[in-house]
Amino acid sequence: MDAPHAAVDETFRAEIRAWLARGLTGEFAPLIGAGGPGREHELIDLRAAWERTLGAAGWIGIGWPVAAGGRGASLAQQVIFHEEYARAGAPGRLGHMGEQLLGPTLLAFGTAEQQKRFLPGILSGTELWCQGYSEPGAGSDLAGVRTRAERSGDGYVLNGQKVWTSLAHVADWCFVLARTDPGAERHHGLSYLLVPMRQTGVQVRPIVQITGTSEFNEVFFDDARTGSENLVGGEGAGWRVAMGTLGFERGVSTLGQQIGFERELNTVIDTARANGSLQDPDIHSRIVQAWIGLKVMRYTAVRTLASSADGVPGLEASISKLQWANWHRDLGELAIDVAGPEGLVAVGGAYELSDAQTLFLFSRSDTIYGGSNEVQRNIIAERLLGLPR
Amino acid sequence: MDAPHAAVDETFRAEIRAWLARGLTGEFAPLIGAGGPGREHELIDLRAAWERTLGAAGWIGIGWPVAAGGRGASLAQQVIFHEEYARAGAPGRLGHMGEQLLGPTLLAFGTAEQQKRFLPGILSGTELWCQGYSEPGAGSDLAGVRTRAERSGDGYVLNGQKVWTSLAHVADWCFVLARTDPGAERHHGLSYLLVPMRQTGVQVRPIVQITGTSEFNEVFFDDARTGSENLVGGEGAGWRVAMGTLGFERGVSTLGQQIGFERELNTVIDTARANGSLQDPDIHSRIVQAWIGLKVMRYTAVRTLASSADGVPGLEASISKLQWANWHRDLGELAIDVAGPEGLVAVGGAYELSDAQTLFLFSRSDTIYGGSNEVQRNIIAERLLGLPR
Amino acid sequence: MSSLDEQREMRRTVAEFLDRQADPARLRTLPPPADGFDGELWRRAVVELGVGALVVPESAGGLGLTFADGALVLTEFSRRLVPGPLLDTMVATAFLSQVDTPSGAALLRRTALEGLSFAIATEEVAGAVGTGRVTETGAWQLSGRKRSVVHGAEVDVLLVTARVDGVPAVFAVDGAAPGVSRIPRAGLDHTRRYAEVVLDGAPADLVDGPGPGRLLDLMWVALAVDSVAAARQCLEQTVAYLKVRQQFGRPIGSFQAIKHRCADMAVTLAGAEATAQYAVQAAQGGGEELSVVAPLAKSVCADAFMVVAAEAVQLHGGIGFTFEHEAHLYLKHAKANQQLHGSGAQLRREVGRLAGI
Amino acid sequence: MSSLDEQREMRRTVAEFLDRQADPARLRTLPPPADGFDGELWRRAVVELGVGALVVPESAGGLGLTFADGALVLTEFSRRLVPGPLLDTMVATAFLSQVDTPSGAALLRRTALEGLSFAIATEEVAGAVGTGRVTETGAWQLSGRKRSVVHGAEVDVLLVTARVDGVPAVFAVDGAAPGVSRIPRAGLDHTRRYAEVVLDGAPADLVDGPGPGRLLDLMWVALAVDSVAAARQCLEQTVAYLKVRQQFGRPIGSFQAIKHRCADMAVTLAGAEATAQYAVQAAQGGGEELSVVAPLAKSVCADAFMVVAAEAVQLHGGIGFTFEHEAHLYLKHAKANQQLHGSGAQLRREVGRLAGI
Repeated sequence: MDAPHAAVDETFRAEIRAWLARGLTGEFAPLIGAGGPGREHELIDLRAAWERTLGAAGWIGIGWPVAAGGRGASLAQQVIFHEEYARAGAPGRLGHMGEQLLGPTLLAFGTAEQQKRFLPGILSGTELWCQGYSEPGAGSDLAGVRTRAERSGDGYVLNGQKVWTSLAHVADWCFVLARTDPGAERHHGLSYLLVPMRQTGVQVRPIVQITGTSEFNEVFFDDARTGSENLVGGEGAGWRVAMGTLGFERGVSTLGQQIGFERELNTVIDTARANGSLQDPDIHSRIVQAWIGLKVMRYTAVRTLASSADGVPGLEASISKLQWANWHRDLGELAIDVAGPEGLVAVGGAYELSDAQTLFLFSRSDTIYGGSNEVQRNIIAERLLGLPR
Repeated sequence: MDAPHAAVDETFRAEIRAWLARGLTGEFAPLIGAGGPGREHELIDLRAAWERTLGAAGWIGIGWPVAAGGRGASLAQQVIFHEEYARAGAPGRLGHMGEQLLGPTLLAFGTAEQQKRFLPGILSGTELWCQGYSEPGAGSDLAGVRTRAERSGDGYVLNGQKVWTSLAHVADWCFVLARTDPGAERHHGLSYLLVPMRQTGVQVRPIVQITGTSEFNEVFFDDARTGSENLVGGEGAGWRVAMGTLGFERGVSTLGQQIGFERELNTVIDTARANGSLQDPDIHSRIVQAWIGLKVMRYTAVRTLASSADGVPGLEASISKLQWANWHRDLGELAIDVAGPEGLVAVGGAYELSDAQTLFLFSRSDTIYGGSNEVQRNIIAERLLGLPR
Repeated sequence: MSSLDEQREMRRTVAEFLDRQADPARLRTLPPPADGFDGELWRRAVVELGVGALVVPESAGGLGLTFADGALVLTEFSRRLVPGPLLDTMVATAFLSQVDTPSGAALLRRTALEGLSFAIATEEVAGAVGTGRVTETGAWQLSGRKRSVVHGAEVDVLLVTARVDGVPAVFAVDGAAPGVSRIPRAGLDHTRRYAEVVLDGAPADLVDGPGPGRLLDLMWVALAVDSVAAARQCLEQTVAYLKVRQQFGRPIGSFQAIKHRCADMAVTLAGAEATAQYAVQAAQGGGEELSVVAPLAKSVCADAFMVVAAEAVQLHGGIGFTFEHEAHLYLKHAKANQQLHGSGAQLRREVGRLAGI
Repeated sequence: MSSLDEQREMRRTVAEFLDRQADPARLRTLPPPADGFDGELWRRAVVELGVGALVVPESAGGLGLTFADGALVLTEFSRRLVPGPLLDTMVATAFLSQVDTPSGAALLRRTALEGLSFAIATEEVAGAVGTGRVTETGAWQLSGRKRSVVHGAEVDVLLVTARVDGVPAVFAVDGAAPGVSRIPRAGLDHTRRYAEVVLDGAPADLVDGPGPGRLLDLMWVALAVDSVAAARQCLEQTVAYLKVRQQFGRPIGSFQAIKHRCADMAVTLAGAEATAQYAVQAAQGGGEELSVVAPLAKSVCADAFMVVAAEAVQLHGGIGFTFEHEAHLYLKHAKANQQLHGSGAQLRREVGRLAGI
């Protein structure tokens, strides 16, 4: 009744599990539980080293074709990788933007030269990427992008501002949606450009968030430059390329994500048991509901994976996003309610927060970033149900 | 901590209480608990006689000016009347459309002749009214009215259809919103006409509703006629007149309505205690929530009454409508859940329903008729909060 | 009969049959007492399609479908709210297929041959009422009372949970046997009839095997399937209505508040459908996991159905409140699905208990 | 000081003072440790407006406002999330005004004269922790531990609930007395500081009268007032933002789904405001009804505030998630209001008990 796994998959599972158990020792031991949503500020240098170690061992891009440097791993094996990665408490990935978003985009829309230039850096964990989509004043409305990219000699000059850019301060490159045709509106006249981050025309400013820590950034392009060889999919094709990315993930990391959720829920249950709030019928009922909700997400992910051949990945992604964002936000509120009056007090002096407090606060971003609940509902209503605009 | 009542008001309370206690005996004894939402089909003839008895005793239009035939009763006394009426279990009023809606409309917009012609019939309980606003294809969108009224000789000829017309089958007259200027759109070109129901051009067809009973009707105007003296507020002023009616009630009947709600809730609690479901923490919690919700509605009504001088009655009515409609719908679901598997079975052979079943089903109309939840939310968002259209 | 092609073929055959025979308009105009139980349609479906014996093993003369394939057929009935004993009959025969008593085998053979129909009488979440005792001849007799038994007066055989020395067990009781009184009662739900069943020393066969717990598990899974099938139809019908129905000069479905509510329904239903599908696989697999998944699936799916059906009434506006329109049929069926064989709150507590919370 | 004109005048004076002194931008930029407790502002408000003695009787040198008029002043502080001890001080002095012990009267006089500030330390819903005992000299000493005491390290006097021979009672403890340890702790909520208070034979005055139940009732009503005042400000600010902020080429506030959510917030808040107002009247009246109305009001109003504050973060989108924007201050304050002095679920059960359900 698990995700369908053959015997060969179990061998694969044993391999990654053993590798992670060995790998997360010694210098990398502090990485267990580090990074990830709400903790992206943690142990950056060590996590960068970890990326290179992962890459050297061939654990990046395992689902990519062998010809592109991947292992051509099956969907089931990709799921297993994510499950085991989560189970081991391995750290939040600094390289996931490159591996999950840019790599597949280049495989689908990039030229042979672009693939040759950029895929090895992703696979080896030596070049890190960030995503330049959202802008102030546009929010979840990607078609409202105003960052301009103008032709200049053999390249482009970019001016504008991006926001909610995770890991911009550690990234070497950014894939940017910019307007190359200033006369065009909405999703016309956009282009998908790869822009080096380490140049004077690019400034990164961290955004201090509700938790008091920083994980998202503002990125300012002020006459930033990139070569014309870094245009993906042709000028004006930016919307098509960016939208194409949405369907790539196919939910392979979802079950892994849920293992992290389960760990968080178990912590909440343990706290409730320890402080007696589990005896409160209201808390008890909410905990059972959360447990059931996690199962429902699991069944949904299993079904999506089993049917991904004929499913519509973009729409399944919207359903999954709403499901987990709401579930996780509710878990955050449950965690702080279980903590009770004690949860009102910071752990340390300068706004050092407990896990429950961080969960409560950071999960508020889940329903906003990566396509807000409102945008996901629009997509489902219009594209899945076919309701008129 | 009750609604503010002076000593003189308590005398008034004693008077109406005593009168009702005497009145609801003998031939009128069967009326206790009859009529009202979900029960409008009950004991029509007896309730018509009751209206005349109420009228003869001067209990109709008590809040109207003395000059117009009322008692000029204060807001507090009107509240008391409704409270005592509800407490006594007196029957659902057949005359409330005339008393609560048409009467005040004529007092505000009617000519002296119209007042002289129609107010006495309302006050004596001898002429009953129904409301001709909603239409098929327009629903809660009053500005979408298509019923036409054309000038013809010294009057108007009406053609069109109304729906959700309570008590149309017993009413003598209908106040109708009709389009007198076929070229005008939306809320322009509408007129407010008083139309006699007892004519060949008017057909009433009961709508069988979710409960299997009928309380609402369709009304068909097929060359129905009325005199030009029955036009209220002038041709084309229909929207203004109809909207003006919205603010008339000022919530005086709200506290009385809540006494009925309290009775329903107490029945649910009694059932839950009797069948043991009160021990179920989920049911217990929902019952306490319902009890609290009723108190919140009570406090809201008390506040509205106390501040009605400077409040905006139409908006308070929208808030109150959403509050009680949702509360009552939830109570309906609570009632059927408390009843448990036994509640799945009809009381009698031919779809004879228990109180809990009727409450569950009929309360589904609360969020639809009289301005659906959706329309009320539009009103609050745009008129109270000032959000843009 | 488990390849994808065969599944699709069976499902299509059933759908075509129902499109011909069980047009919703026909079902809504059935006069009492035919409303709530369409005996004629059931007879035809048994004769023409063999639906009474969907999951009866081929060795006993049945179609030998897996539980999952049977659930696909049930889905076609459920989304049309066909009033009849398919759900209980499928649950009963799936249960009996796991029993290895002679009486169980005999019932299965008769089901394949004669088209027996069944009702499951449990009343309590995971318990049993009534008592069984062995007579001097060694035969079982049951005494007790079951309320709200779906189609209890119409079906041929009742599967009854009862206690023997305090231990719950499952018995088969012939509905026409002496000592069995079946008092028919109209349902709130027009797509089901109910009966109060009074057993007074009624002769009974012990058909235990996996036990009453498993019988309830199968019932819960079947109700989950029924719920999501009907909810899907209800949502699709509502969305179709919202696309054409105009208000304020635009299709209602173009109003964003309405769209977002539909999207929320779609998300809720997608989760419930995945849950029902997973539960069906668990029921077929028969592993330990079923005891958690079954009550979980029933509560999740029935609640999702209720949400969709209630929103359907609201979003249809006035017309959804009429007897003529079918929206109320879904609302009433959904409420019954929530109540039958244990409420959502009861089942969630059961899930919590099994999960060690 | 109870006519409508005087009320309005007082409220306007306070509003103007706060507009000058407690500009939200200033409050957000207070460096630690001034965040969470603006002592300077409090001192000025005491000196210039006498806010420490709002409800202290005129006979004791206070302003002699009714509880309802005091609540209007509190509203002005609350909607600006002014970080300071007004709420607890008002509750404490209202409570002490109902006590007729010499020590109570002395505290009231000192509050009017010296501007004493208070914190209420209860921790449990309707109970008390710690123990009191009488020393050989006839004086009271308290020992025990209170957690999450709001501004517990900053205020002058602690009103502490404690048990004497198992019976709960209220004591006043000088924060600077020997035997009192106050361990300051930063709050999740930036508009409050907290302390763990450890009493080890601390000298205390018994200030009982109406008892700890009444003290909690007053605290609950004050938290209800604080909640609706802050929620109203939060909703208004959000609506203002939605009117100007554009997305997809239109103001966000013109999207119907957003409008309907705002309308639902407005309805929820309207009910909560009426409830808080009713509770204030009940607190002033001092009748029996208060014991039900107070916990009811606290749970209803804190929950309404949380709904509004959470929606405000969501509807502001990304900016609402930043530290710079004030939306998170409301969210954290709302969560604290839900938790302090009893959770919503606990208070609702208390209401149910009192209502005989």
